[in-house]
Amino acid sequence: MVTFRILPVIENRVLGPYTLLRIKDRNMHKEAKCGQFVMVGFPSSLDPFLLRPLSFLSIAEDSFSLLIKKKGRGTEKLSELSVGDELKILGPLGRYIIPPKSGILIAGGIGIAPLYYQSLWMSHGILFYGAKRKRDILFSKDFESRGFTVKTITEEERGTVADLVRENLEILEGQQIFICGPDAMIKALKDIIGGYTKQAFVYMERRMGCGLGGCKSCAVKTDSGYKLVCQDGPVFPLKEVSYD
Amino acid sequence: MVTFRILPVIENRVLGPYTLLRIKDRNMHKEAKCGQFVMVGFPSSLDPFLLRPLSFLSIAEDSFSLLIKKKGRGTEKLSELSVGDELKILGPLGRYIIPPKSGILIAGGIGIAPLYYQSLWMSHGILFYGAKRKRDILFSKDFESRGFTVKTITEEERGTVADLVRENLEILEGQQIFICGPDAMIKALKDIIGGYTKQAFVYMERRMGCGLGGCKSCAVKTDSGYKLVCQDGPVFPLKEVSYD
Amino acid sequence: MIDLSVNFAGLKLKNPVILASGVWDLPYTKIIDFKKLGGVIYKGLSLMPREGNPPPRITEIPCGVINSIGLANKGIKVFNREVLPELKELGTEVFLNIFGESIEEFSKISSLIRDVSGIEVNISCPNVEKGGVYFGRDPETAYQVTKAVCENTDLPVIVKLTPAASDIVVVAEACQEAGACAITAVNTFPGLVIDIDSGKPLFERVVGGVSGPAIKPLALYKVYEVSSNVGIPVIGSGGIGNYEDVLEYFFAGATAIQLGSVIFTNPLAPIEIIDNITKYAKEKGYSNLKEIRRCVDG
Amino acid sequence: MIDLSVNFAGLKLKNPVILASGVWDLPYTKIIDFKKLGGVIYKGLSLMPREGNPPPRITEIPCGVINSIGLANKGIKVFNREVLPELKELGTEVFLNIFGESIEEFSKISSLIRDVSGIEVNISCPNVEKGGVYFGRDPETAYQVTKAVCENTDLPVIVKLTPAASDIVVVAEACQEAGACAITAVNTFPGLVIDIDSGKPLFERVVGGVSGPAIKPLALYKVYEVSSNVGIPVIGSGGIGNYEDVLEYFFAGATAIQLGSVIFTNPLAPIEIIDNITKYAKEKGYSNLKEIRRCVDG
Ligand SMILES: Cc1cc2nc3c(=O)[nH]c(=O)nc-3n(C[C@H](O)[C@H](O)[C@H](O)COP(=O)(O)OP(=O)(O)OC[C@H]3O[C@@H](n4cnc5c(N)ncnc54)[C@H](O)[C@@H]3O)c2cc1C
Ligand SMILES: Cc1cc2nc3c(=O)[nH]c(=O)nc-3n(C[C@H](O)[C@H](O)[C@H](O)COP(=O)(O)OP(=O)(O)OC[C@H]3O[C@@H](n4cnc5c(N)ncnc54)[C@H](O)[C@@H]3O)c2cc1C
Ligand SMILES: Cc1cc2nc3c(=O)[nH]c(=O)nc-3n(C[C@H](O)[C@H](O)[C@H](O)COP(=O)(O)O)c2cc1C
Ligand SMILES: Cc1cc2nc3c(=O)[nH]c(=O)nc-3n(C[C@H](O)[C@H](O)[C@H](O)COP(=O)(O)O)c2cc1C
Ligand code: FES
Ligand code: FES
Repeated sequence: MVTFRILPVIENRVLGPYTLLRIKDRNMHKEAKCGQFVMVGFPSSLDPFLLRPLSFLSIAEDSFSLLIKKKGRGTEKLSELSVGDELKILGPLGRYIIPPKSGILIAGGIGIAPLYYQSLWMSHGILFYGAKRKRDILFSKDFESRGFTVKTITEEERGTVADLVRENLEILEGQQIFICGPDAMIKALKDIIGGYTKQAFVYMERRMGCGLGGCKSCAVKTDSGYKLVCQDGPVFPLKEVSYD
Repeated sequence: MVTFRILPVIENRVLGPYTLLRIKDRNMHKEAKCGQFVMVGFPSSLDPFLLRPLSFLSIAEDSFSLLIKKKGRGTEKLSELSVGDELKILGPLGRYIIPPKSGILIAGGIGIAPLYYQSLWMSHGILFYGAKRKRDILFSKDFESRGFTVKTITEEERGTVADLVRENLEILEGQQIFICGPDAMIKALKDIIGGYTKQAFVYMERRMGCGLGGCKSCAVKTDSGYKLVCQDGPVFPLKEVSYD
Repeated sequence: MIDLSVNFAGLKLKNPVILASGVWDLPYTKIIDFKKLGGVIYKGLSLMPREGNPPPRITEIPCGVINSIGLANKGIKVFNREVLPELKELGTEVFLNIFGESIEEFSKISSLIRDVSGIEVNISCPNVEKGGVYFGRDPETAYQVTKAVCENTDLPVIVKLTPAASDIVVVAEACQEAGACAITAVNTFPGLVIDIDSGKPLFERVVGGVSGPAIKPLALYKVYEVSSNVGIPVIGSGGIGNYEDVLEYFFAGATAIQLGSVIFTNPLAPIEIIDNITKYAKEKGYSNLKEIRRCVDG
Repeated sequence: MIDLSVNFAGLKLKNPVILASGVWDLPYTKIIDFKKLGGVIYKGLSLMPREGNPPPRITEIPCGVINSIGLANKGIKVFNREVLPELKELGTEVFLNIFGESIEEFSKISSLIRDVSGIEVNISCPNVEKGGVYFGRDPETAYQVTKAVCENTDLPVIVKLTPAASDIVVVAEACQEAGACAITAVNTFPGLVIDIDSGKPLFERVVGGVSGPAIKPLALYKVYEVSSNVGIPVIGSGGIGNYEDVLEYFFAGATAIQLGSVIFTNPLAPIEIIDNITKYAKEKGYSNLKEIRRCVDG
């Protein structure tokens, strides 16, 4: 079941470089599964026009949370919402995945959002986590308190998450791996962890029209032709995703 | 001097069938004169696109007030604003008039807004005031406390403001008359008070683009060709306005 | 009871609200009750499968979207096998939007279509190298394509026109002469978006198709032009977002309407619009669409 | 110092930001510092005074406006006497937008123009019975009008084109051949708004001209088409609202740009845009517009 509703914001909190929005809703926790996302928009104005795809960060009985990085107009407006403001919410969307009990999560920047959500479905694992600056690293304690080993790296200090993974390649062996981050990072990781790709999965991002498999706009090139992020994904086997 | 600024709403109050919005501003009271108006719009969205013309209701040192009737999308959104929300404000606009010390005001419905503002520049007078329902009549006590005789009529009870004026024609003699209300009311009054029209003036409304005499969209047909509400008005001699 | 039904092309739709081609697919059954719709038009189908254009394929513009999908589809044969059976279960009239790069392709694909209510001929897509707008800009080619389709099917044939034609009325007349029983006006407007970071067009094919509220007054004018000059019914398409927009299209001469991009921003719009037309008719004391329309004619 | 100047038509503008014809008039000196502008184009002038169309003349549409002003103006003679002296004091380049219902009228009005930087020939207004788009749709008439103007003036002649032409490139080429030294692309798009209460078109003349952000991708595509195919400079017009839009127009090939409807929603936009282009250039380390443009060419 997918629903489209107007729901109120009940919390807007700055979290490092991002904004955490909590939205009141008693249904999402019954419907949403690991790997899914929602599309979010502004009621009563035609501009901005499209809904924005955003991963779940977490879901409680009375609400769900999103973690938002300011990128353009839509995310900027989202960051400025006040408690009581309303949003259009379409979801849950995307194909759910069955999370492994344990595994490896590799996050770059805002890529932490869906992986944090996924981690809530897991019992333990290892998180490789890269960001621009030290103060951008979020949730480390939280992950650790839930049985995750957290390995971080920042560009201002040392390098990218790809560097971090390269240094720790042996840890990956035999594990299921989940990646979320910018395209460049995914490409780099695809090269580095080639040998482990059977078990590796990636959360993909594409510009979306409908979020429901209708418009065919969220195409990702794979070895077997174009697939749709909103219908076949957002999680894809890393080895399928083609970067030529 | 005309300014264009982003200013915050500091009060939103329901007043009969209308909304009173108070906007924080320390300059308007120095700039605005009798008969003028502002144009009001929403920052950070291209929809609704145009600014909306609205008369002053009153101006204080730290703020000015608007009285808004819900008509379409723009006025609906204005009515829903919260304290702290911001508006684009362009003004003061229009040609100011020199208010008479005393005179006759004839208001229909929301037409009370600019006439209330004008009355603040006068020392006494008579107000003919028509509305749909009894509870739509605003400010009666206020006008009376400031030396105005108030004569009201409502459609649910007895008739229109034109009927009221017809019954009191003799009062109009030798007085300056200011009218604001829907087009049909103006037309009716033009017929009724033909003999007094040398002294009668009317606040006109037209759809506006710019508010600054640039786009030529707010044309009012007069005996000497089209004139512009935002530049030659909003107040016109009643006898000039042509309804053929 | 308010009767919203409309007749055209020998068909009776339960109401004038049709989902446009290319914006929906079967997963929408998860959110829309298709039985309530007047009809649906499936995504442009070609004879052979088409991959479509490389991403990005869509982006937002002020009050609308621009797309460069490139008619990605599985081809008519796979469609007949895999999708058609499910479409037949939707409980609404199903039309197929078809696309060809040559007149021959249009003939062939038409002869393979069965078990649907009608065909919408797409000679108006701006996102392909051949066919598409190139056919729909030229009255002579529009005539030939329409004729080829009509000769290969007994189904009602609707032709979907591009606003990029120099004179859309002439193209519509050509289609009528060739046997079309209705015109859809209009498909997307050609447009361009540039990525200012790279200084290059956002889409690999440069041009994209603009849709949504931004084009409403432009598309409405095309509907007015066609319906004032051409005898066959016009199905309006372009920027419709609510029942007021639908009324504008009726008064401009449209017999039925299509909803496209609006479902991106409100997937429930089709149902809300049907409900609101009913409510409007009730409030005004009309009992059917003819009476709504008459308020202009009379 | 960042040098924003642009050369075209033998002129040097201090920056590429020009106020478009028909949206501003002298009262704007109360709010805009005209000395900062690259140029201004005055409201369409005809030989004889024109009353313009009956109200309503404008209304809002999604992300834009539609107008049916009908070229209300006092005629060139009154203009020369009453308005021109004030325009000359503005401290910016002044262009006159001219309109005629016949080629002869264009000749006559051209010969009466003096003391300005150039002429913009309006063969693209949708809001009149004769002339306007009817001239701009047809390459042959566009040629003749342009030639007539060029023969009657020594001033630089810019021709402003309509997006309603079937092939805008062909019209632009005709204007170039006839002596135009620049093209403005584009004027408003023909559109329709219906008043659903009456069921009738809102404007007495039915059609209106659509402008504002809604048309930006459509107009940008026209600019791209013209500038990729025609040798003379193109001045971009259509939906520009901020400096990012201006960059899109540069990268699509525009030499300068015009601001129209944006001043309705933000009268300070012209100044803000000039400031923001300067800021952008600074941040990117560019010292003039050529370097900004080069980021695409190179
Ligand atoms: C499945 C999925 C999950 C996502 N989860 C998150 C999340 O949890 N937190 C978060 O901050 N971001 C997330 N994103 C990215 C987020 O959707 C974009 O940053 C956002 O759409 C940008 O909108 P904007 O208006 O700020 O940017 P603009 O550039 O102004 O947007 C213009 C248009 O492009 C689209 N667009 C631009 N960038 C992207 C992008 N990277 N991905 C998809 N669409 C884009 C917008 O949706 C909009 O339609 C996710 C994307 C996808 C596809
Ligand atoms: C000089 C002047 C002073 C005014 N003062 C007041 C006032 O104090 N209080 C008040 O409630 N109203 C006032 N009005 C009317 C007010 O401007 C309109 O009701 C308002 O613009 C409607 O906007 P909307 O978005 O609700 O309606 P919509 O119909 O959705 O608006 C569509 C477009 O039409 C324009 N429009 C629609 N109706 C009118 C109208 N009657 N006059 C001008 N433009 C219109 C809108 O501005 C907008 O551009 C005044 C009008 C003028 C010209
Ligand atoms: C993403 C997308 C895909 C489309 N695909 C098709 C198509 O395959 N065939 C077609 O005839 N029209 C297609 N269209 C055009 C729509 O059917 C519709 O005519 C157009 O979008 C205008 O209507 P709207 O403004 O309501 O969206 C597509 C439009 C969009 C936005
Ligand atoms: C109210 C109005 C009046 C206009 N008058 C003229 C005119 O007299 N001559 C002309 O060539 N263009 C005229 N235009 C067109 C504009 O100059 C401009 O080309 C068009 O609006 C597109 O730009 P924009 O989207 O920035 O507004 C007018 C536009 C508007 C909105
Ligand atoms: S967003 Fe429409 S198909 Fe994926
Ligand atoms: S609103 Fe533009 S001239 Fe009056």
